[in-house]
Amino acid sequence: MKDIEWSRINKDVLESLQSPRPLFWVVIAICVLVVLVGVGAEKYQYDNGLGVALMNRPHYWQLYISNFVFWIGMSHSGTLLSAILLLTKADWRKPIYRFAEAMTLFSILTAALFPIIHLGRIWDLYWVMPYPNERTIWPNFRSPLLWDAAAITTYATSSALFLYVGMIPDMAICRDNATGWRKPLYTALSLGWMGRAREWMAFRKTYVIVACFLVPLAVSVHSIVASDFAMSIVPDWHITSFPPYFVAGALYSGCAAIITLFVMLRYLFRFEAYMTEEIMEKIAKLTFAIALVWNFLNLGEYVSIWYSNDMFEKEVLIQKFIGPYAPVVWGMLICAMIAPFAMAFQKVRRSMWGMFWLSIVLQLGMWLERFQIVSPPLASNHEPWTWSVVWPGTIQLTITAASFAWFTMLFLLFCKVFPSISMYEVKEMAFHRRREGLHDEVENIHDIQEEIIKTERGLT
Amino acid sequence: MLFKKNRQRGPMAESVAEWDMKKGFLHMCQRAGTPWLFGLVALTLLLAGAVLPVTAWADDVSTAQQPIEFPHSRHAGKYKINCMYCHTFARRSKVAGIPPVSKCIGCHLHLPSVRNKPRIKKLFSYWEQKKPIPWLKVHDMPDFVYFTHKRHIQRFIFQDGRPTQQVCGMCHGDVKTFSVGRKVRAMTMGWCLSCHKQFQGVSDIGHPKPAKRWMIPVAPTDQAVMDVDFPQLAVMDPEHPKSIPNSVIEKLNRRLPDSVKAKIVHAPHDCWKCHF
Amino acid sequence: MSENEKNSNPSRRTFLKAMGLGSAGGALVLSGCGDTDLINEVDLEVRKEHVLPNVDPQDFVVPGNEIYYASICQQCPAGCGTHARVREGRVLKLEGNPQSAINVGRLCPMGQAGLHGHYNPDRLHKPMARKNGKLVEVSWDDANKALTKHLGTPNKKLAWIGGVESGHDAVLIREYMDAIGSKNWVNFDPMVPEVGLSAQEKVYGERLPIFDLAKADLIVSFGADFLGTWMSPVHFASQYAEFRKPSRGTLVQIESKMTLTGSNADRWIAIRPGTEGHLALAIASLLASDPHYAARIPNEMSKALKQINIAEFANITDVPEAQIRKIHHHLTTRTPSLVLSGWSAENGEQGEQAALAAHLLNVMLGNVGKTVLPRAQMPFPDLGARSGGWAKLSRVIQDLHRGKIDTVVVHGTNPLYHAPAFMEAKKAFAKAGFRVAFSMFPDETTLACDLVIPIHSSLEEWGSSYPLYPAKDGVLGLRQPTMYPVFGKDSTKAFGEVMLTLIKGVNPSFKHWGDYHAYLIDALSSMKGKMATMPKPQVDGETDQEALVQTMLSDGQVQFKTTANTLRASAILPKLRVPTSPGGKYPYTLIPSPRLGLWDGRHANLPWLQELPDQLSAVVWDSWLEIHPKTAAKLGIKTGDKIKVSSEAGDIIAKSLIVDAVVIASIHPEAIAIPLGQGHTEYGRYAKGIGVNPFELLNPTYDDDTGELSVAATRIQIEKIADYGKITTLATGDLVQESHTFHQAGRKLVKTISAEDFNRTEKEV
Amino acid sequence: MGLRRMLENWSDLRKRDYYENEPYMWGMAIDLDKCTGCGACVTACYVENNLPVVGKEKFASGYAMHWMRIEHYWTEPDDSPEIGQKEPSDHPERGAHFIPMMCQQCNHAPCEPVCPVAATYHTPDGLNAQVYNRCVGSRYCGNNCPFKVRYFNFFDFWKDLPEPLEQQLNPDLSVRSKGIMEKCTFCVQRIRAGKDHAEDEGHPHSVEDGTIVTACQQTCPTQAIVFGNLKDKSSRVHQLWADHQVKLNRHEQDKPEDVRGYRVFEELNVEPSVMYMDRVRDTEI
Repeated sequence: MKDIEWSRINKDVLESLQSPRPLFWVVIAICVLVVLVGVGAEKYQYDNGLGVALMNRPHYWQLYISNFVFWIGMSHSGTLLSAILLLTKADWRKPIYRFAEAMTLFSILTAALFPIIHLGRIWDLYWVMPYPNERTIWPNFRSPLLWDAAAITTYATSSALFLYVGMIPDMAICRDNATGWRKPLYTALSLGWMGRAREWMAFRKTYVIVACFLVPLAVSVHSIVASDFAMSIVPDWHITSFPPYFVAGALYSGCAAIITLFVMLRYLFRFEAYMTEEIMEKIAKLTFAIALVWNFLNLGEYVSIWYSNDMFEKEVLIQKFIGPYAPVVWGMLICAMIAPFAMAFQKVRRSMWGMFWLSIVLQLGMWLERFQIVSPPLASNHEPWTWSVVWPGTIQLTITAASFAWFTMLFLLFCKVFPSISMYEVKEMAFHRRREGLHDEVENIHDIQEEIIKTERGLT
Repeated sequence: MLFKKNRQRGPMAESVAEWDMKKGFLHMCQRAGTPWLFGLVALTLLLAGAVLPVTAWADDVSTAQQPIEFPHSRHAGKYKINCMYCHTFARRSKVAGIPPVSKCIGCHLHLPSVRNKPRIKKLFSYWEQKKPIPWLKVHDMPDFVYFTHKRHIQRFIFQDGRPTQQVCGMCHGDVKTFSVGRKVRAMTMGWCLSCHKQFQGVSDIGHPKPAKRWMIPVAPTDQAVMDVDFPQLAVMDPEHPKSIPNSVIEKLNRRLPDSVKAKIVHAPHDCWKCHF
Repeated sequence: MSENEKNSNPSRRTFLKAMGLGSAGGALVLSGCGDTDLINEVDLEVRKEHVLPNVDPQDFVVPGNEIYYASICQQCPAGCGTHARVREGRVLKLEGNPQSAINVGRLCPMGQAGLHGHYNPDRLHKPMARKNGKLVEVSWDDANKALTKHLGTPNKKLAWIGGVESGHDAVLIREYMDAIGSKNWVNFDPMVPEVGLSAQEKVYGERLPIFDLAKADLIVSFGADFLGTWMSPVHFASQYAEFRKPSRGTLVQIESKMTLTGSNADRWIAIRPGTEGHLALAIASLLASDPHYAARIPNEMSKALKQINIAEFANITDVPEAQIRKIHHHLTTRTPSLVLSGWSAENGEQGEQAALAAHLLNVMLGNVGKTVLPRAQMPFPDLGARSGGWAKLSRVIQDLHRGKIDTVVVHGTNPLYHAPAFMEAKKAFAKAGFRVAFSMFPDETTLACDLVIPIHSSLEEWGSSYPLYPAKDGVLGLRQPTMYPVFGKDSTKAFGEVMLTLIKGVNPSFKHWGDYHAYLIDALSSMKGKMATMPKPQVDGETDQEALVQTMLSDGQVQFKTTANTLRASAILPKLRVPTSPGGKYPYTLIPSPRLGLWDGRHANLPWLQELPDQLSAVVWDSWLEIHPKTAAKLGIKTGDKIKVSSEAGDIIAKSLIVDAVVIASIHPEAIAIPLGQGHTEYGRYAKGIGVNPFELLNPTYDDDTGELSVAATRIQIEKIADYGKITTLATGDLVQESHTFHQAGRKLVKTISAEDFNRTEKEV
Repeated sequence: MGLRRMLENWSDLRKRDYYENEPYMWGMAIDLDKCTGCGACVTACYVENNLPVVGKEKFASGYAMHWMRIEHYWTEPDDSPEIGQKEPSDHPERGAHFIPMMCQQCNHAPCEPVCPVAATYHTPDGLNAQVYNRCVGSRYCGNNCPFKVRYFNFFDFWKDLPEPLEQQLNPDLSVRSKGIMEKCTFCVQRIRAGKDHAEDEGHPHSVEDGTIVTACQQTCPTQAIVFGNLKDKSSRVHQLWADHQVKLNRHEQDKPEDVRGYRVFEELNVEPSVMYMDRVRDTEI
């Protein structure tokens, strides 16, 4: 492999902030348009009531909630790639972790929209927050929805923090090269980073601490989202294995999203040199592994429902496969269960566009998975008199489409304003490659520290 | 690997490292546009504050024009007419009621001295047209609030034998000094609770009936538990109905017999008492 | 009944203060300074609210407190007593009057929905007159002028078409008709079982004997839907509750289309349409072979009965012979029993003969005097309910066709909606010189009139009424204004008021009554001597007269002294032909089925009842066609398919109905049922343009004996014209709908235990 | 409930019978043998509780707001067509199986713990409260209700109410606007009035049996519905529960098969406050 030229890194990445391919603008324009349509749909829904979204009794939850789960799920891969791989010190994460983290942040921001859109009385949203009031009324801490609210805000804050902390050295680089309106922005965000050794040491430590905090948090967040379902008594929601199943599903769809965005960025911002086939292969392998775990949990869920022999749950399971929602379930099984086996072949793993389309298929599968978690159990519930089938209406679909556009728009704008490849880490990677065989630099961190302390003392 | 060597670090080194972190961060802050950041945070908080609705006084009508400027000060103050003479429904109904026009006329027919005042002329014109007077509601509870005058009046005036103006004044202020009726209390839920939470010992059903005192906390028996130590608790000032601070309630509760305490613990707000 | 009285707990009465409203309420305008806000919102409202005090209220009017006024429900002729809950000058709810022997404090859905008629947005609130072919609103002065001009002179050619009319309304109409010298007062109500009444008169010498359901141990009902649509559903339902107590009575329902009563039967027997009489006759034949029962009928008759071949009759009726023998066996072992006949039996081709056959069973079983009881004599028969059916209506329509009538007055009935297409009622109606409607709603007939007088609802006016089927004889129900007229004082007028003015013009002896209220109170006071009890003054200074009025009004009824009667039963051998076998061009029998809710269509404008699902098919806001799964399979019809229905009479004038199918097993395979109630071409926003009216297709088949139209004897042809459409049911689910099986799917929602176990384990609570 | 008090009394709050010392526990008994399925209760509920009429299209789309519905089935629970018969019949020869279904006021209501703002909670007198003005419309409760008796205001139905129909609205309770969940309240406004009335009479802790009647009970032509205080040993509803051997605080009743009482979905341990009594059919005929 032709190695990355150290000297070109800054130039290439900073270049991406200025002149992406023209397609970039086309994509942005489409996104803005779709988002505006979505806002219109939401306005319409707000004015007329949720009935226009074509949910009904007993389908009180539908696409908004499955979208919510989908977006929360997507946010997991960023953390995984950057925090877990940071801790396990996988060097190949370095060119891609920045955009994966950005993806985390923006997907969680997208996800957070859905409970709000879904709410019957949006204007009373703040009641969900535990704020002290004269009435001494608190939200209901037993409700999984409240845990959700807490988990999401925590996760959003910490992943934003993680993203930001990891970006400080790059901000300094940008600051040094920026002109115009970008200059004060980068100056503020770089927090006066001078690249001194002492700063580096503090930075490293902070970064690792935040990463350590973030990994269990990420797992817990999706477990809590799973408990929205698992804590209910709706048959086929009330499943003990939902938390790990959701976490696996989250990582799975997240990885698929990373692949999609990987290819997209590589093309739009001309990152061919950084986002290489080797890295793609590694992500693909990772995705494949997670897909297998998810497959296992999915089948395990079916089996455990089957052997539990509970009348209600079994009925829903059977309905899933032969009932009105069967196309969704089978579609999910084909897209998310069978399709990933394509990644068993190296040829596929190394083909950029092949992986792009495959990742789209996987994501479609995972999106359908969320839908089939939410809807079929509501269709054939305990009470046979209320059995009914409802498909999401135009408003729901419009808002769903708008959420994808919203995410893409935010993400691309981020990549346009902030370096989507971590310059300093890529430099580090290039440095490591050159020093193959040597110990990791962290091994010597203490020596370096001592040295610095001595120097500082000498200075003062 | 990462923390391997840290374990062997000396105390000195540690403190320096800590200092390092702190200083490093502060240093970073200093160099950056810190005020800028703080400004951002402040702005967010401000926006959030603006979103939280302040609705308590939204229905205040004290500035609005009533069809007739009814002088409460004259009727209730100067002539000391009992509140319930006109608001006769208060003891029998949820609503206190505005007196029917016939009631006003009933007296004013016999008061020729004021017959030619503009207000009275207006009154008689309504009467002659057999039209109701379109008063503006001063104390307008939200529609979703169940409030009954009857229970309050029955309890405090007829059972406790308190003076009418004092009891009415608990919520309506010192009406005998008003020219035009106005709202003196916010009438928010928290305000209701400021009295009611002292009764929270037992729920709606085991509504405590402290025998002689108002505002005596949680005594499900007729024994007035607090009388000895806190004789002043029951004193009411119509303008400033006093609510007992939580600390006092706690202290009082500690003196309660266990059987009573057992009831105190299940005493939630029962929203359905007032909202359905 | 004792149980029912127990249930209506007396302590609850302390809550109620049923009282009379002296004169129409002083200035009880929507006000009362209580909750003046009509709509209690859930969000905080930021606006200023007015509070209007009463001007000069009654003493007992307390804003915020409710008052109950006694009244009589006018939704059907059963005449249940009601209490109207009034607060802040508006009626909020109707509840049963516990003092009424008919309903003992309960109401059916129609009674509950009475308020939607009262507050109906489509109510007429201005008189209307036809000008240049169009109905336009006119002032009351003009309307009164027109009224006096056309109705205020003697006129032999005037016809009065009313619904079931009773009480002082009926007295006034009679006086008026006498004064103008017309004999054309007809009543038309398609729901009154005229055929059955005629048969009962023949058998018992009493049009409407008392049927004591509670006392019976076994009820065999040939199509009598006494829980749903038969004369006095609430009364029979409370008797039914009594009947079902341990030891529990058994109900066998024999009909072609399951009614509400059928769905509650211990055994529901689907019978070939129009052969109910044959089944009754077969059972009679089996009874006749036992001398114990044969002794109750003449010898020749029992001989004739014995001739009947049970197997042949089993074939005719499509009920297995074993089943017939089983019913016979139970009728002989369980006494007292009761046999009833109703809608589908009496509306067949040989309606009266079928009813006679059913009542013959009562005679043979010795039920007369046990479960079929005599009525006591009411001292004022003129106050009784005047009813009539198709025979009278078709006579009037023929007279109209022939030009024998020049002025028509319509009050409380809607013949233009009900009359089948072949009668050409609209055309006949158009031939009349002048048409007047006293009406609350813009229904088909009203809008075809030249002068429309908007009348008060029963909750706004004074009045009295006598039930069609009195639970206790000699009880006259009273109505009083419970609130100020909804649309204001000068919008609608009380029917009695208008009539009184009209009569004053033709009969000067009425001149000394100022208004209808005075007339009514005076009339009632003059009957004092015949009242069962005379109330004593309760309050100091109250006169006897005041005490009487106050008691009458707070009771909502007056009990007169009655004289006891006896029934003399006579056995009549019904002459039943073998019905024509199905087949040919029109193979199915159409059963237009009434239902508790929309009734015969008069309640189609009440949204609450439109939204009340049909008890069996669960359809709302629509018409449907019930078809047995076997027939449906033969024709390839599924639930929701669009079906074209045609009949011989319909084909002549190229009229057919298009309606959605509901495949349901609760119907005989040779019968097709279409519910009554929809298919209005007028009648306000809630009724207009929804569903179909099955009456339109009826053939001109009349009962030989009574001349009544045989409503359930029309043969039809059905044809599928389009696939599955959406049909609105209570169970919204497609899953339920596609199969339309209504399975419990393994859940224990409703389980059944045997009556044997029930009688063993239950005791009276 | 105040957070502090909740934390302080955590163990008490977690007790199975949280309100054992309260004098009231409202319950119902419905005799399915007496129920004729006529629907009077449904209409009475519409009248009493300001339920909106939604019209044909919205009814078809599942937006109907009937707090009470009469379900009917043609089969026995085990899908046999009728009692004591296994082979299918051409007709439902034993009539229909009617069951009025409304909020069962579960004592372990699955809807209660999931509400994020505690708009639904258990009142001390054993009702499953729904506080309209607190509801934010997350609809979680509706999903978690096994009876599916919670109804959501998908539209501002009352805005479609033409004049003068709004004059009929009951001023004792609110008219719900869009975005609010609602359900049967056992006519809480009547319970409230009854309690106030008892207080006026001077016996605040005991409402006399039969003073409070729900709208459905009041109108039922066959008196199949009995409502009352289960804690009052002399009340009719208590007697019915006792006679039919249905006890609270269990998810399986230990009683002979032929005793008619049962609670729907009891096995889910939701503790409904409504007891149904089996329908009866004479098997001899």
